Amino acid sequence: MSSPKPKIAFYWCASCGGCEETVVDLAEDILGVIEKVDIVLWPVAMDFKYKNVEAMPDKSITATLLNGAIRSSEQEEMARLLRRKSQFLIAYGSCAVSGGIPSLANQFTREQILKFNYEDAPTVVNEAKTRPRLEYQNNGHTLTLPELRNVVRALDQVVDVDYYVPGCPPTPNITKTAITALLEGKLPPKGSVLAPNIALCDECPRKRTRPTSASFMDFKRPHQLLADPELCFLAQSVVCMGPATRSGCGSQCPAGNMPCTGCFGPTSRVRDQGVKLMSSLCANIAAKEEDEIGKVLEGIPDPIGTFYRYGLAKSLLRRKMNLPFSGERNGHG
Amino acid sequence: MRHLGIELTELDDWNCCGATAYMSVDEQEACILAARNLAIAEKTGPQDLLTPCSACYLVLNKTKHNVEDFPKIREGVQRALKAANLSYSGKTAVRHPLDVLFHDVGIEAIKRKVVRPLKGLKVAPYYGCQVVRPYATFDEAWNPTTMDGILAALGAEIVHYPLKTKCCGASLTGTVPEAGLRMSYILLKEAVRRGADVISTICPLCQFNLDAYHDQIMKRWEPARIATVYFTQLMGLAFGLEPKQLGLHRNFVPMKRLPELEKSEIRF
Amino acid sequence: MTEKNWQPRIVAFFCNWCTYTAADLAGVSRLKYAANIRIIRLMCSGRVDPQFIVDAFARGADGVLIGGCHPGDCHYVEGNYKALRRFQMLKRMLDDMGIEEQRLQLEWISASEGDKVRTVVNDMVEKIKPLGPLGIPKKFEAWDKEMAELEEKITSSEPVAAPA
Amino acid sequence: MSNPSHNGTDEVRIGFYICHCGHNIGAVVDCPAVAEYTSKLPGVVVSRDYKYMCSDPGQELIQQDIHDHKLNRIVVASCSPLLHEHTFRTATERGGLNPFYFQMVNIREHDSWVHTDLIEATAKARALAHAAIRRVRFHKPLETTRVPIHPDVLVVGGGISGIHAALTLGNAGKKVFLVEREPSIGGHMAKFDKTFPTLDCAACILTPKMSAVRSHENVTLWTYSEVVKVEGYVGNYKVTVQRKPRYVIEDLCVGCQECIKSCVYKEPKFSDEFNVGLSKRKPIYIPFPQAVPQVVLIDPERCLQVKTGKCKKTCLEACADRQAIDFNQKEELIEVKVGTIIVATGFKLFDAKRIPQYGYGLYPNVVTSLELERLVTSSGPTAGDIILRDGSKPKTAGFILCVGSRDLKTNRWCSRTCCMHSMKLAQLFKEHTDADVTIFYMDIRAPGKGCEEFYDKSLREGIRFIRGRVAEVTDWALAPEEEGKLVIRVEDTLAGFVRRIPVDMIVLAVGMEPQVDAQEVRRLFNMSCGTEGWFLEKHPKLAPVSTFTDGVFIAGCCQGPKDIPDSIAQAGAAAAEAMALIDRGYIEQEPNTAYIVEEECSGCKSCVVLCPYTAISFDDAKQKAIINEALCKGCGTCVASCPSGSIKQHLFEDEQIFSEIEGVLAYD
Repeated sequence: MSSPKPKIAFYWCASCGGCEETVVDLAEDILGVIEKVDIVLWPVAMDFKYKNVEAMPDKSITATLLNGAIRSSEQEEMARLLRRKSQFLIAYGSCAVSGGIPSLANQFTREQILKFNYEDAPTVVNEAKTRPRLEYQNNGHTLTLPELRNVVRALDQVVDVDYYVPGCPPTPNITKTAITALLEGKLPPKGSVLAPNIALCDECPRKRTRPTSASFMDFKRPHQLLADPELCFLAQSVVCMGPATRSGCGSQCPAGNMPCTGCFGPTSRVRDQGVKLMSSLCANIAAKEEDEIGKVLEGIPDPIGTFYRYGLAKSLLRRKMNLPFSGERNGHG
Repeated sequence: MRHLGIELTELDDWNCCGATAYMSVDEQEACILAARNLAIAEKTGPQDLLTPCSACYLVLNKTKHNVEDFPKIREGVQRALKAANLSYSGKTAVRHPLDVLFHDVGIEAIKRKVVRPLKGLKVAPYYGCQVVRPYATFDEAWNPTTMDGILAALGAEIVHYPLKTKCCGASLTGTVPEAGLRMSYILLKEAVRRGADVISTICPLCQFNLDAYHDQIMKRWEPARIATVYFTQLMGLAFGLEPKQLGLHRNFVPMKRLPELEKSEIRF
Repeated sequence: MTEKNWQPRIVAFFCNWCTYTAADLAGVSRLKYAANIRIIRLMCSGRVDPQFIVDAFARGADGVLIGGCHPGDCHYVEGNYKALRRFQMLKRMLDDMGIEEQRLQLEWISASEGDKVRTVVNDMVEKIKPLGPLGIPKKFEAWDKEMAELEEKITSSEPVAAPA
Repeated sequence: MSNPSHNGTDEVRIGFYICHCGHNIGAVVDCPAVAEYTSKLPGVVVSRDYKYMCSDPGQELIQQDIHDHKLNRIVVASCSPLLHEHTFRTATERGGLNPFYFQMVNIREHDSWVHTDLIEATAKARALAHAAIRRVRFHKPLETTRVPIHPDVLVVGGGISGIHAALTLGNAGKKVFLVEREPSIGGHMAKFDKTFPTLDCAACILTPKMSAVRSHENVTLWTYSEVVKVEGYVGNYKVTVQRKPRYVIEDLCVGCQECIKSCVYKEPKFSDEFNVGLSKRKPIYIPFPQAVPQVVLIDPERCLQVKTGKCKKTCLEACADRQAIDFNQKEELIEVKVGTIIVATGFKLFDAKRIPQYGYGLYPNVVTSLELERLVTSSGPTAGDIILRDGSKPKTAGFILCVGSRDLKTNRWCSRTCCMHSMKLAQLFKEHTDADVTIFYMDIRAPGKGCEEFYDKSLREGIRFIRGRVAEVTDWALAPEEEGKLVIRVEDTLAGFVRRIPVDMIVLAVGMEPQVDAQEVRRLFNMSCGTEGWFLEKHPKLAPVSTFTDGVFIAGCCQGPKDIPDSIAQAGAAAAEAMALIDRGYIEQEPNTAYIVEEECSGCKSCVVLCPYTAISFDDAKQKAIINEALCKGCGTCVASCPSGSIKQHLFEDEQIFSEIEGVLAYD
């Protein structure tokens, strides 16, 4: 009797759906995957209910690939549930690994976010200033909505995570490698990031074009120049996160004439990707006088957005410090 | 001043600075009195406050420093000024004409204006005690030289005068004449002994003490005549202004006639 | 430590050649200064990885002080300029993250300026006191409390572990 | 977090020791309480407090514990690591461990000496100890590297200190380059007549040394030269020396001075620097009769030929077939390699004009002590006659002490030599003129050997001493006996009233100041200066001639005011320190170099430009950065900058520092 096929679950939390696309992007390879595994949960493609999952025995799912950041009570609950039901919980994609783009919201309060999205955003027409309510009574039924958390979290800030597959989104290639390793039981120690532990420059086609002796006279953003398609972005004064970011993506952005923005996260040797790249860039500024240095630094108008685009939740500081913290459940107004 | 292109505005409704005497009676009140002038100056405009009197110069500067350094005095001054609908932020600079003439106008500009060089006139430069001490703002406290520079530019001969920063007796002349007059006497005698024709002062009180009490002093001790003028009077002479315009006729002791100056038919 | 007798904790990164030596000199000269500072020795202010600073804040520092040689005097030629450039950027980033600028200070203190160690430390303590504790570890705890209720609910509803 | 240990199998076993340092630490830090606290920290096996850890029994305690308790990490909380790190590393090594399994905690200089509150100081000691205990866990065994040392020495400054250092080294067989800025060596001492307190003739004791250094086979003497660039590090300095043109070829000139006699200027016309302006010289001149080298030079600012190209060049004729004069001489740059450097650049005298009330520059008969020194010298401008500017002999003289010393408005320090120097000059003054001499002093400082006796002698010889800081010097006479004299106004603080003392001549005992360009020189050699501007020694007591830059030593007055015997002693000490390095043949370098883990480096090249020592290069074949550890000085700038954390630094590893941060912030 052949052993039963491993059970795999895919789930999404605060994400854009891009990670799901990657799974689809495995193209014909996905058929190979499907042959070898049973997909027991995949809300984007198949219909499952919470109850179905709850009914599964604990640890009955071999592995869950969860993408998206955790920013609502519902996502938190699902994360906990899937943790219980899975042998391996894998943070899949930048949002689950390190908070991703959604965690840039950690610079704002919940109230600021709700107010903007339901009232102030230029595309919103909402004269009654209606906001989603946590509870609503209708015909004797109580309808509830999940609560938006004050803090956007990476998956491992909510539950224990076994492995990390970074990327925004993770490339089909590293996804395949991760799933293969999983199926073949060739997994590295728990807690590992399933991407090469070396920075992107290692595989960047522009690597050889960076001079060893240049320092920065200024910084430019990609839209401020017609980028040379072959020259290292740093040699063109464009902030490129490549030196501080894991490789494994195949250098898709530099190949598409855009600098790396850091979605694969730092190497295991770095605790805070943002300040670490900042440290390297700033040390290499040519200016010596405070004013001149300040002028050069003006070329980076939004350092948090630049250096922590995919990882504010997992940065050492996690969130803006001086924001009022709403402990009330009715924070939804 | 107009001759050198400097615009002067008289302070509207100015009051006595209280002089140095009041400072030693009640520093707080004295500061309020002086600060009123500073406040009016500030209201008048962004210019510096010019004061030709060394005592005023000292008192106003001291007030400025006190207001800056001592919160208690600052509060008192601000409260009093507020009552008079005035305020003082510390912006107005207190300047002495010697400072302005030396540093703002400059020796070269002064030299260019000279039409009648004071050749052969031996001048003892006398600075007095209050302009350079304790706030040596624009000149050296022990050996000031700015007036020496201006007088030399006028063509005068500078007499080495080691008493240039000694006290003239100031208000002692009025209160304890024996002491005050003696102090003035020492100054006069030393200037004569060193061959000076005239003493040039930068303080009206010094000028007054040395000039007005001259005869009384000479009667008491020994006769020796020497005139004392305010330094701008000498500048005016060199610039070709008439002695009357310069008020030289109001001096008690007339300046010695000099052959070179006589030729130009100047009479004192 | 209660709120009442709270004292700021300042972590200092001093370069071996100038500032650390100056702190030694302050000691030899028996100058007295506030006991809030904890000095960590590095060879050069250029070795101060911004990660150290952020980590110090994240672990509960109320202030971080970097001490290096005066510009032009770096034992390693230009390490202090590198520190200055990183400092300027980090200050902006900390501001964006809601950490007051007084909490991070960079000072040039030469080996002979024992007295400057005293004034810098005392001044910094005085500047930070009115800001109150930064207390990031406590903030992390407080933030995570919003998960506690749900955690409780789930834990209590959790069935007896199914047989493997 | 990983839990490394020294051989990968054993658990971490830490021994912690806190030193009372007598009362130095013990009186402010509750040492037993700290030891009690640390004993509960993870990994700590032994935790003790002890009276003096640096004593032999203290060190033996560590060794014994390593043996008895199988310790593999040692932490000592005591004084500054700059003082005793080496001591305890050695003790650790003697106990059988790698010396770098040791970490030191500074609770004396950084704690007990700067705080008074027992509770606060003890809390701080706990935090610092905690940090070290966490840190030492991550220590790794390291080996010191040995760098060979170049045996040649550079001595900068040809005053008595530099001369003595050069001679000492030369006599020991070391090759020395002696560089002097002025055209002759000799420095200030060459200008002195006699030296206190023995009154032996300065020239008689200095000139033999000057000629000895000039003719020494191991000493290369470059006068009229300056060091313009210093590169490298201890053992391997590359120094560039600029030789200014003398317009006279040094090797050809024999010092006959015929050229001077035949100069188109028949009379000396220009102020003579050596005689501090008291005499005149010609455009072609020899600095002073005993100058070494005995070579003339041409003042390019004064010489008609150099300045205008229009001169009869009578000097050329006088030099005849020697042809030593070369108007086209250009400056020359010489590069030498040395292993050690002794800086002995001396001092500058205080400019007495900065105290206008003393009338220097105003009254001609107010002179400085150095000017008087030139007047009493038999080879000076007056052939030893002390005369007033009008040529007459002074009958009375006053010496004002502490001019530009012990004065908040000018210099706060005591220049140390002026009391003795002035007494010497006063004695000579009396000897030469039989004048009445009064010394105005604040305190007489005569601490050297034979100096107090010299003070006694001065008193016995009838020199009058008035205690008080002189208020002013004036020619304003108040009494007939003051007419034509200089009047010293002073508060006699022993008699308690203000006095006016008329004298003919006033001598200002001007103090010593750092050289005008001390800051530039300091930067050149990467030294530190104290706030006053004197070069800073590594330790005021234990390393008085060393600097914070290894291999650079200081001697003489550039370190602070001192007399000739002290200068010589320092010069000898500096020479000995240099020789100690040279004779060992190598320098043991702290193994704090940076290194790159090849498989971690992505080759982003961010680090290459950062290294001031060009220790980082890029391997084009491998496309990785590599560090030449021999060139690395261990600043760690590249480590802090490596964006992927692939550059690390021995002794200052990231984990070590993170754990220190964690430790100092650990809540009690």
